[in-house]
Amino acid sequence: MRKVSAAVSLFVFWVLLSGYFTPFLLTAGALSAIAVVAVARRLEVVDPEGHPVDFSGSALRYWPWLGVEIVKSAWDVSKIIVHPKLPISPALVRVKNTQVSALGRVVYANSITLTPGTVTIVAGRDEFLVHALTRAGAESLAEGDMDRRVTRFEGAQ
Amino acid sequence: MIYAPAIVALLVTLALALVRAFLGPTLFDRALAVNAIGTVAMLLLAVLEFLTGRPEYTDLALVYGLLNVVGTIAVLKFFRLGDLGHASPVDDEEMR
Amino acid sequence: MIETGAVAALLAMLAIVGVAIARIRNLFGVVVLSGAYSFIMATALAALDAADVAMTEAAVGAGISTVLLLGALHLVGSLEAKPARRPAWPLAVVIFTGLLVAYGTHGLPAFSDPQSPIHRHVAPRYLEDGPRETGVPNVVTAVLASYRGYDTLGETTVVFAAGIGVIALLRRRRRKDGEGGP
Amino acid sequence: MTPVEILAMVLLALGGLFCVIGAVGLLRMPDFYTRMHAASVIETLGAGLVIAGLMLLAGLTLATAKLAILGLLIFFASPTATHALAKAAHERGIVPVLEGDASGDEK
Repeated sequence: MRKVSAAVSLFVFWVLLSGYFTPFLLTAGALSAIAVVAVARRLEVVDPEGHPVDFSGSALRYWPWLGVEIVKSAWDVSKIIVHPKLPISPALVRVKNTQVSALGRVVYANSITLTPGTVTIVAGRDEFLVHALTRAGAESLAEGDMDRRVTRFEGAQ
Repeated sequence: MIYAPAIVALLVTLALALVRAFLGPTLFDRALAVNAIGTVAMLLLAVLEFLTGRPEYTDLALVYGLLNVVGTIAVLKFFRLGDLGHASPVDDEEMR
Repeated sequence: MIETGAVAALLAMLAIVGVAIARIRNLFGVVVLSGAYSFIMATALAALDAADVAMTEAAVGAGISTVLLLGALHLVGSLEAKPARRPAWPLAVVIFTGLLVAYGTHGLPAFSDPQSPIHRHVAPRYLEDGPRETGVPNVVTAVLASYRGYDTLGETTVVFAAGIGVIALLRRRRRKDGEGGP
Repeated sequence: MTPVEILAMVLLALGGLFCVIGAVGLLRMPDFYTRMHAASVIETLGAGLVIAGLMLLAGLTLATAKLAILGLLIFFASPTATHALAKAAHERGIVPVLEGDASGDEK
């Protein structure tokens, strides 16, 4: 099932890149997609981690929220940069995470990194070492709103 | 006209990021600056393709994006492990 | 207009990066900066409408040569030796060659001049009949893979052989390392 | 210019502006870790707005789909690269300048 969905996504990607809809090229694309999946199967990379199709449903709910967070924090960081005094208060904090799966932790760590103002430096099993540009950013992360949302996202699969 | 402000801004970004790449002071600053340069070059490329009226060439920008990641990861992997293939830690004197 | 300006700005940045690469003594910095050079170069090429060359420059310059140069650095160490004497004579040669090349460009037809010889020989046929004769939508691919198919086959064979040679050489070195080391 | 073009131009210009802001931050910030935050402004808001502007101009075409993939690529790849940089710097013993340290005092 996962292989079929991987092959279909690869084929869609091929069509997007080529932009031609002649029978010959479409067949060539389909064969290439199947060949890639066959090779990937031998490499054993078509697993929940390499092609996490199960997540797409909950991702559609999580990403918009993450997008808003990114815009908000990017705006904050931009204000700090253009501020004449550069009011930064960098901090290294340890943030607890409650995800059970490795993929959930990856999503959380990457979400932290993706929002400007916070970067995951070391991603451990139960806690992350995070560098924050401002004390306020570190504190809002410690409140754990994003952590709860990622855990819910992870559990929704 | 539509693209002029964006192109000028991206060129300025490129120049500023280059300054950081020259100044360093550590390798990581340079790698960070070059990563940013890659992203900006990718955006600039996409905008330029629209400017020249061939929006379907955005594939090029995609290739850039992929290579940017590959390059950054290769530099960092090398810097951490001292080799691209297998893990063989090297002493710090050699790397500095 | 804005396109010309953008290309000029990109080329100016290229020149600055070139000088910086020549001046920086830390070779890691040089490798990283040459990656930046490739990205800017490829953007300039794309702005000049050479999409395929830009693609190659990005793939070779920013992708594989970064990896290869890093592999080379692993063998030689990361600090460039100080030059023994001031390179006045080589500098003169380089400047002279540069001027010669700049002078030579005056003999070339203007950029993208449709009347220049290179655009009037076989190019019109490739452009007009290529899709019909070969059935390949992309003109560059049609020329490389169909009109010059044997040429391309030879080139890929050479590149493939070179690749195998490099792999064979590196393999051998690594095994020796394993015997000597822990 | 049509309203769509004006909106696209505004988006593109704003994206460019945030890129410049990020690059200024790249220069102004005192140490490597803080510079990382500035660079991520370029990769999120700057890139996002530029791509959104271009998508608006392209309309419902293949180019829009490609731009969407480009956006997703940045979305997935940039945090990975940033994290790899941060981790490598951390392991190499680059110490971040923290709040308590002498401010603006860099090497």
